[in-house]
Amino acid sequence: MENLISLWASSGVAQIEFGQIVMMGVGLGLLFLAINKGFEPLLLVPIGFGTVLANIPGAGFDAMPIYDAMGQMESPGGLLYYIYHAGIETGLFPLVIFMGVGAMTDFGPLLANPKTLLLGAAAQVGIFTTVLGAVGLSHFGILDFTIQEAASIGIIGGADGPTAIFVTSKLAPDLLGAIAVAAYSYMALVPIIQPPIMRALTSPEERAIKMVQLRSVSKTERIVFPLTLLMLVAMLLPDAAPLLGMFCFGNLMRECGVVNRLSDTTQNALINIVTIFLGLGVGSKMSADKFLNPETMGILALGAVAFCIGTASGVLMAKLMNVFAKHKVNPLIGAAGVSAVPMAARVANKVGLESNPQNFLLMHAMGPNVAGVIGSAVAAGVMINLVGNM
Amino acid sequence: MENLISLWASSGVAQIEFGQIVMMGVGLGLLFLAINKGFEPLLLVPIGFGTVLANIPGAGFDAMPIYDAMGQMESPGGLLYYIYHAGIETGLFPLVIFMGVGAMTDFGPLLANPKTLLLGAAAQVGIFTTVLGAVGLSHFGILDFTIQEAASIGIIGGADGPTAIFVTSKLAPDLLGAIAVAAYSYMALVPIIQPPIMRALTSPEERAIKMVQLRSVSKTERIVFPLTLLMLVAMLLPDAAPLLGMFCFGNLMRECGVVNRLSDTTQNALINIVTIFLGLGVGSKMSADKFLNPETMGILALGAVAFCIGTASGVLMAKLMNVFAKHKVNPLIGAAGVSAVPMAARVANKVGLESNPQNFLLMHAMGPNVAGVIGSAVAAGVMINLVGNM
Amino acid sequence: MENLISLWASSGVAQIEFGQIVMMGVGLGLLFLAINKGFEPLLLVPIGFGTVLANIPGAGFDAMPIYDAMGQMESPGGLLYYIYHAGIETGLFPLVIFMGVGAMTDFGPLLANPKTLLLGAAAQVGIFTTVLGAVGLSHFGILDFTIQEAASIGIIGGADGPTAIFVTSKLAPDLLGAIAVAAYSYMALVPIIQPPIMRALTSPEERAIKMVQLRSVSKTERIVFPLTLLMLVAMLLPDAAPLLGMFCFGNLMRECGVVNRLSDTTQNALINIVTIFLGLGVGSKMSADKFLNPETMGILALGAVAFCIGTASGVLMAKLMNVFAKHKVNPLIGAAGVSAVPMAARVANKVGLESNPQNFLLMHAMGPNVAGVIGSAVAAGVMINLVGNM
Amino acid sequence: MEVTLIAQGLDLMLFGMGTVFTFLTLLVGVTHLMSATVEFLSPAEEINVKAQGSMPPLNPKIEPNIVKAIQSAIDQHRGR
Amino acid sequence: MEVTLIAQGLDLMLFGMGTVFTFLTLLVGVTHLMSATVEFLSPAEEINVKAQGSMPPLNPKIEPNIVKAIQSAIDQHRGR
Amino acid sequence: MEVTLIAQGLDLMLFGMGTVFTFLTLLVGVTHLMSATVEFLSPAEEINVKAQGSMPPLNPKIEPNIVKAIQSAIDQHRGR
Ligand code: NA
Ligand code: NA
Ligand code: NA
Repeated sequence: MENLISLWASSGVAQIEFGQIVMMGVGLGLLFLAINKGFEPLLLVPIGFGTVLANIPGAGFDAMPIYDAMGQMESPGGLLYYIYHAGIETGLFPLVIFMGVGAMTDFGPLLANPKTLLLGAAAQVGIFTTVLGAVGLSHFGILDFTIQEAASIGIIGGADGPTAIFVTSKLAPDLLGAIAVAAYSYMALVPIIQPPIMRALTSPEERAIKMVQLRSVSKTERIVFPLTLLMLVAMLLPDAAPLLGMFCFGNLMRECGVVNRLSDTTQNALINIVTIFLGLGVGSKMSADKFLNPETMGILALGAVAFCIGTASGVLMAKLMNVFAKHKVNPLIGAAGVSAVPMAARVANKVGLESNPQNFLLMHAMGPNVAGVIGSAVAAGVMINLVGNM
Repeated sequence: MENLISLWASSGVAQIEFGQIVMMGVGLGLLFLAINKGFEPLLLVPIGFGTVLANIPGAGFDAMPIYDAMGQMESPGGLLYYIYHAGIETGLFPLVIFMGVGAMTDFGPLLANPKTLLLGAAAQVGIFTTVLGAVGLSHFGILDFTIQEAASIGIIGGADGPTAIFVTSKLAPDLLGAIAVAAYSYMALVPIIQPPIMRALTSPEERAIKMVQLRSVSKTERIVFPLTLLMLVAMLLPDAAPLLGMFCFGNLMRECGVVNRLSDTTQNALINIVTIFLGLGVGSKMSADKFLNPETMGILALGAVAFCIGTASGVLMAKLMNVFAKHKVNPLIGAAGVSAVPMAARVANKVGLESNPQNFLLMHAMGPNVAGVIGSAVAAGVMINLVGNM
Repeated sequence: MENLISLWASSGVAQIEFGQIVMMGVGLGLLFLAINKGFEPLLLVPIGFGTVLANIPGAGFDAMPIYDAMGQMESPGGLLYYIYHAGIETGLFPLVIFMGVGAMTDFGPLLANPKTLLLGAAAQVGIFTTVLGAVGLSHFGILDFTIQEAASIGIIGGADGPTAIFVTSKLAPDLLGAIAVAAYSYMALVPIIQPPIMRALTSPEERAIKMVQLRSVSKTERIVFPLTLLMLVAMLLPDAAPLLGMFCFGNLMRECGVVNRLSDTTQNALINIVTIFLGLGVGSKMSADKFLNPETMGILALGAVAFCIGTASGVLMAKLMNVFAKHKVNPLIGAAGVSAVPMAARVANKVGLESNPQNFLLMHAMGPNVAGVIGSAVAAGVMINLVGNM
Repeated sequence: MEVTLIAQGLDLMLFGMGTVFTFLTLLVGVTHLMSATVEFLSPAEEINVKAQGSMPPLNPKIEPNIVKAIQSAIDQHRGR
Repeated sequence: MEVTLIAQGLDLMLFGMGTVFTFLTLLVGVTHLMSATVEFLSPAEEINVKAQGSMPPLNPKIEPNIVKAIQSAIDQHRGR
Repeated sequence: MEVTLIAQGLDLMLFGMGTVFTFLTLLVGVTHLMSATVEFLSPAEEINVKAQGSMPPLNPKIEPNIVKAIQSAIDQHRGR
């Protein structure tokens, strides 16, 4: 009888709270979006599943290990506890992912046309405007964000998952779930969010601009570039060095041609393993008390705004560049500056084809696209530096 | 001279104890079974080698790290120490293995014929009967087992290595070596243990029963099933959620079709890496004082009994189902309910072909086979829940 | 304004010290050697990049994590901090690498001609002579090495990266950067260092000696050999058991034929992942205060001497063996006894072809080549044993 | 104490098997319900994977035409 | 306090965007310089990778069963 | 103290090389014994791996031109 009571008392039905039911629904919703709608499934499948797991009452996925006075383990921690503390709290997982992303990145188009770096810079306006929006909401008492939280929310506009997770795990870990979900969701929504903004800010003639063909880029340039970027970061903004350092390391392994087996593993087994655990670990922060509050709604709204402003800034910057430049830039590729690689570049290409069926912008848009990754990492470095002193 | 003495004093010959010699022999014996006889080599090769390593006198594979008063490391721990404490004591390795097994599991046959789940349930009778046997031996003073140890021994009958390791590392870590070895050895012995029992409990006519062809299973069903199973576990038996949660996660990655690169890595690099270290870590618990005692003999004997009873229960359950069912079930597939995937299903197929050379039972037996995995994980959850309160 | 000052104060330009600039140059130099000259790129690319990262002022790659009084993390450690402490200080990474090397090693040529093991033994003279050289320099007050440091320096002559890292991380962790760099650099320089020594110590007739064709080696011998070697190590020199145990484990997985999926992962994903992190972690020890001192010059010089003496000893040992042996050995293959697999064997083959274009020594040189790995690991075990008691 | 041990074993047996059977019986029903719901919601879904015909995924088969294509590619390459 | 928050946000905006633009503008210059230097030092280098023609490398993997097929084909081919 | 250091170095040399030679000489004997035993116990074992003929397995990668050939074969096969 006692046993029946124990079984019943520890069952999910007896323990579950309303918030957990809702969060399980959120987790299943993320899985639906990932599987049925194709929203960034590589991250949202693990995050969604992790959300469900973390909200199973009594399963202890997020439990801390318990040690006795002698330091002997009495009961082990939960899987998500270990993943979060070993990989996310320490920043290791986002950095390894960034190494893998570096190993998958082709800087060729950027090197062929370096001024597209400015488009990647402009798109970061979205980040900082959103920070302003967040502190504004806080100022007017609508929501309650600290400057650390506002900075983390802003970084959603960087459209770069690992960067957002890295910054948030440093500045505002309690918001990690909401911010990661917002970041990946909006990255998936790029094909819906961006085109109207792009069309609104450009004339049909501008959208039809045909760009000069990109020059060839030598192997040496490709090898020297990540080292050059690393040196610039080291000299000017060391707070961005963890992210950009690992990014450049991955890229150097890719391009140097002498460590292909390391590069292959980085792009496959290693990044896949870490992606699974990163996603599950982010899910572990999706508990009801951290997610089901007005701030999350604010984060989702601000994140959308950040994306829109970033897109607009990129397009407008391209138009500004055209005022001075000899070789005109198609302003649509400015929208790719938010990163969301390679989705945003594909969107630019698609919208471009609507105005001029012979105009292939994909490779031209890859320049600002990877520039956006650099820009966001730089913005992340500034945030970590300045907010740490505030 | 002093140096010669030091070299001699630290040599294996000078330090070795009789128990270590015997355990090295046990390790070599496991390697022989794995390599020459094909006994579950993926686990028994690492376990056997780990056993040898752990029993090398003075090699320190199992040594604890030593820290000074400042927390600075004075001497590092041994390889097996780190593997055991990071991966097995925490439960992480069995859970990751279960994720990989989930990613390799095809629930199609089970979904086409869900009532075979009951065969997987029946086969768990072996587990609980064995618990009774273990406490009986303890009651009559023949051997000495606590209820925690009895529960861990019973789980051998689940024929599921990671489940056995997960439960034992929680309830009776000192028995881990013996129980893991028994579990994998008997899983390897399935083709020898099961057929006589199957033949004894069935008539030739029953063995020749031809089952109706399995219906097709849609992709949506395959995607929704792991989520359904997870929800049921979450609501009813959260103590089984770690194992079944990771199992369902692996299976969802496999079936959802949008994260194939994650699924591939889970089924290959990740599960292989963890298998190597899990095996070595289990080997680290194969020390003479923990293995060379009458209890180990009892564990081996009880494990064999558990297997036999589980097999018999599955077959009998199938015969019971035929009393009521419209579509008869070939009772041989009941034996596959012990899990030991896919060996037990193949045995059912082979014994079936003896009676009717046109009767292919393999796919029909895959249903109870994977049901047995679920059943054992449920049994593990109950054990952890109830024994934790005893 | 305050913010500008913060940004400036934390910039690399404002913080960088001269030593860091030099060390970044060293890191870039290693990358140049690895990428342009093909110097052991699998290790020197990560080490070189790690050196640059570790010397970025203010980036905190090597920062310790900070915990508050409650044990809660206040700020996470740097990437290289975690890598070094988890993988190198514990000895785990070199051991996993050794497992992978074992899985890549073919003992066939050694088994066909076991007396070549003596060539692998002779080449270790380089190790111990170098230890003498290091203590000599210390004795005469030219440089300042402890016996632990001298032993670690000697092991460079083993021409075996993971062995050198394993020994140094135990005996003299402060020298890890210099010793690892020296070991891998000289391994890369084998084609330049060895041939003149080989030619100087042999006559054209000796270099033209044609060896009898190697006998076939059965699968059983290949399986039993790693276990035999392990047993010998266990009985005689347990201090060498961590290195040789993992080496034999990897080789057994390779040869036993029943765990091919584990062997494949060990040779690919696993060793690649660990190689990346091992290299970065070694780089983290390349700080100016640990590298830019006269001792590093001494280490580089002594390492070169160690290589030369090891090469010469191997060749002379082969000549000595020819005095007694029925089947003459081509003394060139003695040079392969330093290990540096498979470079040294290829060098022996190449120099041999110069004297006799029909004489293919490659397979004959593979025997002493892998014997050199065993010999160095044995030497490492002796060092750890004896120096630990000094 | 020892009587308690036997009692604990019996308790485990009773509640353990009870839970296992309850859970898996429920799962049978829930699975039927799930399949029916899926069928109801998307009746026209293409059913491309026949359970009967497919081997268990433990020995993934390679399509023979792919092997042929590759073989011929290698032959061509070597023949060049 | 709340005024400070706004002020902090404005500061972040100002110095943040300032840094981003400064950094990336510098990077434009440095990249041009880098390319020119590389071109100057090794003008005759073969340019084998055309940026225009290559797809972004985000799906670089061949399906694993194809890889297996190839591996086995190669093994067969080598006569092993 | 410094005399001790030299003495320690000499000790290492002596006992180190002694152990290395002893160990590897023993290993020569043990290996011969092992091979003889294996031969004695299973004389008829098929010897399918000739040491002379096989390349050392340290460059297990496939040659890049073969990979390219295969890649193009697969592309063709897929009809891309
Ligand atoms: Na961005
Ligand atoms: Na089972
Ligand atoms: Na060596």
